[in-house]
Amino acid sequence: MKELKKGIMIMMTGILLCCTTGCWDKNELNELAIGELVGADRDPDTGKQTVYYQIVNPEAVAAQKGGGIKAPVYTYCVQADSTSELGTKTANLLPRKLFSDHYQSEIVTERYAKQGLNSLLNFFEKQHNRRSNLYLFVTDSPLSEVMMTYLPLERLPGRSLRSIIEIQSKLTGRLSRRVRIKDLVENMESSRLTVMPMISLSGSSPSPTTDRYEKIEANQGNLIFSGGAVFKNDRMIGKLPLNQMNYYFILKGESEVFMESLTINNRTVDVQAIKPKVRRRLDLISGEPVWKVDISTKLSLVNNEQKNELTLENLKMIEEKFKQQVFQKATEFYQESISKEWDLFGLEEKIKYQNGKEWDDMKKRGIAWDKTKLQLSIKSEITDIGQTINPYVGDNDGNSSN
Amino acid sequence: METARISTWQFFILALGYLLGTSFFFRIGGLISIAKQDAWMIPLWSGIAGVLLVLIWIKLANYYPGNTIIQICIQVAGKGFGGFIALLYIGYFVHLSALITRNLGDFMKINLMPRTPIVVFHVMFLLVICYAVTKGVETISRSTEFLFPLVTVTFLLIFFIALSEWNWDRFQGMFHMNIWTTMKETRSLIGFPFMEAFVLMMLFPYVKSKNRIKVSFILANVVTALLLSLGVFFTIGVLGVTRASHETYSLFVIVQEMHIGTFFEHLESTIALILLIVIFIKLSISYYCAVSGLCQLFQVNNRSWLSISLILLVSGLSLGFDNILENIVFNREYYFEYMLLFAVIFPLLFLFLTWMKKGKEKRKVVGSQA
Amino acid sequence: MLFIDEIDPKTFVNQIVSTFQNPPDLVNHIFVISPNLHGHCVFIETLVDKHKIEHELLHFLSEESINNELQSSPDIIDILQTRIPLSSITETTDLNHCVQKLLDGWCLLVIECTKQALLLDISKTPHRNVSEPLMESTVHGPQEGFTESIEINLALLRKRVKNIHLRIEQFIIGTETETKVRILYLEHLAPTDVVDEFRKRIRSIQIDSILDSAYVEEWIQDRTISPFSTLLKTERPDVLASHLLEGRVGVLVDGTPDALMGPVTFFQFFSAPDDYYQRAHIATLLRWLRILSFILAILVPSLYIAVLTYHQELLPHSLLINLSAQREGVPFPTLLEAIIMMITFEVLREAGLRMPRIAGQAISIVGALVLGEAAVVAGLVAAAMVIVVSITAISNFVAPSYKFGITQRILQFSYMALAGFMGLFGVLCGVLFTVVHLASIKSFGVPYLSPLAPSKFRDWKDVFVRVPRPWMNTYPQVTRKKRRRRI
Amino acid sequence: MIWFILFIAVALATSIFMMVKQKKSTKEIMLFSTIVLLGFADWISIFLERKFNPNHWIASFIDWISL
Repeated sequence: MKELKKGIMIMMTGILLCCTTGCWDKNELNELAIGELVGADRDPDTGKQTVYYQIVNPEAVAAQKGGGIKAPVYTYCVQADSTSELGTKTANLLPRKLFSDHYQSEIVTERYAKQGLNSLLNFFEKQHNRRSNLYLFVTDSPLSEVMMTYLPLERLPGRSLRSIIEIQSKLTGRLSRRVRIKDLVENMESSRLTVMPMISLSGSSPSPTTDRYEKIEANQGNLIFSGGAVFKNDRMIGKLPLNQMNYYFILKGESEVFMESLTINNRTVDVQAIKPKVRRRLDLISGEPVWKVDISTKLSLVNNEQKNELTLENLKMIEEKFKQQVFQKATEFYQESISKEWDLFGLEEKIKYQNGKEWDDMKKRGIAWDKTKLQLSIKSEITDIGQTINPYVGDNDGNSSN
Repeated sequence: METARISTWQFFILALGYLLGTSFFFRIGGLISIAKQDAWMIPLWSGIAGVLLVLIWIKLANYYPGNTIIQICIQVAGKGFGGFIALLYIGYFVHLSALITRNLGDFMKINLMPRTPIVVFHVMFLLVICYAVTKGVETISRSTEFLFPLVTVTFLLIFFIALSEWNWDRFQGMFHMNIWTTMKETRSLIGFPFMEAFVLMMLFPYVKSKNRIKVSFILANVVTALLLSLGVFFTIGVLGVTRASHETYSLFVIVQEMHIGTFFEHLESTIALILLIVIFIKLSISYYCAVSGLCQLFQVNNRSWLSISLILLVSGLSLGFDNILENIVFNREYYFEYMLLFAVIFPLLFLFLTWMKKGKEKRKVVGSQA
Repeated sequence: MLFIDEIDPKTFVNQIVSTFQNPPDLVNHIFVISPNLHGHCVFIETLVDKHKIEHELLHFLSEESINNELQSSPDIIDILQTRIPLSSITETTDLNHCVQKLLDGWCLLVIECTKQALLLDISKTPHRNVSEPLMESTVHGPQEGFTESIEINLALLRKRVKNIHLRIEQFIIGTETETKVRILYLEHLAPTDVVDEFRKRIRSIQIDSILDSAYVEEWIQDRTISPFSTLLKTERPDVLASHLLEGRVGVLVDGTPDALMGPVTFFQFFSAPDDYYQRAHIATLLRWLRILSFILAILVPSLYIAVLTYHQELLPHSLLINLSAQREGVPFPTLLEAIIMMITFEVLREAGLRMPRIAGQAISIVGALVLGEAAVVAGLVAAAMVIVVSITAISNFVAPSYKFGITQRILQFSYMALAGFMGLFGVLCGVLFTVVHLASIKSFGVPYLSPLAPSKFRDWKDVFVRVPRPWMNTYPQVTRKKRRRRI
Repeated sequence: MIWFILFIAVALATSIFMMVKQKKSTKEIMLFSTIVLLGFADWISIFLERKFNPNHWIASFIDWISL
């Protein structure tokens, strides 16, 4: 009898299998258009949305079977009045099903960002196959040109943008990895501002043909990182210049590396701090809010163009100079952002959630977050001086012109 | 009644899997959206309530050793009224099975396979469950014991990988809630999972050492409360309050966005599988209770035919719910009151009746002696 | 029923000869003791040691001193029984018994004036010499394997287990073949209930013939419909000995080199005899490798199908692009492609088992070319599919027991179907079903998944790790009802 | 829907046939058929787009009690 029962079970499963062989969610790999980079724009006057998809051409990117250079990606452009219409229009254009799980990066235009990305982000978060951990870029170049250029070396533009972030965060400290869509989404309901990377197209013209892979000149028509876009909630409200980005990230405590170029004895000395430790605390000092930031770094000398020998005193000087310079520039940056009323570090929220009588007093007195003072203290010591101790002294006095 | 025996450890794992399994997936987001940064405290007090409830159930069960809740119904309240209450209980088990099945279907449909008709998930899964239930409680507990380490290890893995997203700033604004309104809003957490655990009273007679049920059951409750709290804490730290309260499945989103290097990135299907395993544990228990409750009420010896026939009913009922929002609302607004009937009112009624009977007997004894 | 004491001995002998319908190998040798006293020596010459009959029995009977003694003595049988230089002699009067013994290779001795017949064991059947085990070869350790003779097999076992507690119980089963089946166990170790269960199940066998231990296995195993086997099979005496020494019960069947052992748990299928003949940590690593390859063998094709057709996002980006490029232009859906390739491989494997050895080369060349190169170049299958098939096949061969390999193939194909139907969800349903099934099986009262579920932590010494011998000081819990510690 | 009804009819018939053959008690057969018919009714209600939703019933019941 036991066997009989088992038999029935197997039969039932079999029947069920036969009844339901539709396999609704099944997609063969060669029925998919693998989306790689997506660019969005919206005309402020007409409200028309334009979306560019870069679709991978797998045969050109996969392990080569020879046969010359082919286009690694194809760019499709769709224009529509609403987000949902975009979907139907995409279906009109694409011969394969759009596979959006593997988007590497997303680009929006500056004008779109300034109108607010609300609808885009909401639509994005609702999709089951979205990944909110992809990087969001804002571009100030025309989107069509950005999307219609082939990039050398890392031939998939989406991945190339992604590696810009990885490299910047690892080598220069001008970006951190937390510039993903989800970081923007998280701040959509708070007063804290978000900074997203900006890119622009270098050179005069894009390179929309594979001819470019045969030219040695790589700069022309390449995407470069050009600064930061400051978002309040979902709307872009301003730009951060490239040279302030590293101060922003170090004050935010997200830098993986921090580089500073110092001038000592009229000569350049470059130092770099790997993983600076940053401690931040909000305090109330004599009724005024003070934001205390302690930075402690271990420096390594990357470049030393000084003529004199490297002595302990000299090192002390470098450390001292580093402190001064960082203090000055970071404070400058902070003041500037306060004066623009940019709450880059979420101070407003911090103050709002402080408990205690003194804080309540302070709030009653109507002292707003933008009265917060920055109290920066920097500790640094040079631990790594590089392969050489003393620099080679050449003939000239450092001015290469003669 | 089958002559199965399960060890205390197995009972503990069953209880833990039953209590923690699905609530870990479905509860966290809702709690955070209500209590914001303080959500991690809610499981703690709910856990205390859970422990108190366990004490009531154990007290009741101790009066009737070797009997399940269905049998207690009949013994206490007689064939007519008791049978009716037992039928209500069985109805609840079926309803619960349908709810859990629907949870699974919704999850799969929303996150992984949006085109597949939801009923396919239900029926396929119910077939597996039906097989497990036919094989009996020993098989269920052994499978649970086998699968449990797998689930634990995966959770730990997720936990450690996702910690790279941790940010203490997300806890800003802790201790700002209004305790009473929050308690009222989150009372459903006591309903699911803690009150639901009375279902395990159906398994009491099979546990080998009777006097250790209490300890392991309470321990399971405590561990559930702690881990739920930890889960909420973790979700806040990793995902943030804003996003956690907007997402339907916050744990799923965490896994969706975690990555190991740039190579392994989109691992959400794996977490879905873990969810399937915990749903398996929970559903097999509730389904088993429905089937064996029917068997006990109508004194049928063999579970297999009944469990096959219930597939149709449960899959039909689970299709009856409109969408996940409706379930969430039902859960938030009504579930606590609904569960109150089965988990508190009936057991207390039984306890009361038992005391009455005992008193009467005592008086009789005293009277006859006098 | 005929008895010799009821009729004339000569008629008795004739009766026997006619029972056999006088086959060519039945010899009825008549010898003369004295002119009026004749004896019959009946035997089947293909089953007996002719040398022994000629040089010992007949030579002995024709000795003058014996002849004289026989003529003078009244009790001929008694003299013969004590004087014939052979060790196993019995007397009988029953004709059926004689016929049976003749078929076993015994020799029937009838003296015309007596009322009893003598049966002498001089059987010698052709058999293979003890050689290396074919299916379970090891690098280290003993290299003797069982043969088809139950006596030799027992001898090989006795040689290893020199123990007075070794109990051997014999059953004659099969109405047509009358095959010897013996159960072996160590009385002071094997749990009584398990032994009783074995006895009961073997007694319940109702079968006409037994040609191999598999016949017995299908009768005494716990479940008939299950891909998982609840009895271990081995052709190595050392393996049988080691299992007996852990309190399990062995079954030897005459005419087959495979011994059966039980009760068995799931994790024992991952341990090979080699594990115990090399250093513990190497054995542990190898065991992990076996578990890994089991998982690979059953899951890789189904996961490939599931991921490529339902969950492409699981693939890393560059892998996705590569696979996508490979599948460009492949005409079949992935599921079909996988099934075609797997079935081709199964056909190839089956062909490799059955064909004469000389043809082996041809098959392997064709197989390698067809499966490997040509199919990919012709664009029939993706290159990745070939890799999947090879990984599966190789992992499958890692299983120490051939039977377990077949189990894996059954699982693998059903998972593939489920993966094609529902993706990972289907695979997981399949896995859950398997786990439930495994949890529900018991082998002679021992849960199949023990010591993991129900967990017996002390027994983990020999499951995922193989601890060094000095630490392996207790018997497995499931079989140690009688004794706990090894020494 | 017609296929579903046919399927249920055939399945119910075969199951009852098999249960009778297995010499199950009348009570068990009755119970089995009742549950199958309940499930069947539920499914038919789904096909007729008058879904039976226990949550609705319970919710309105609780509302009615607490008024």
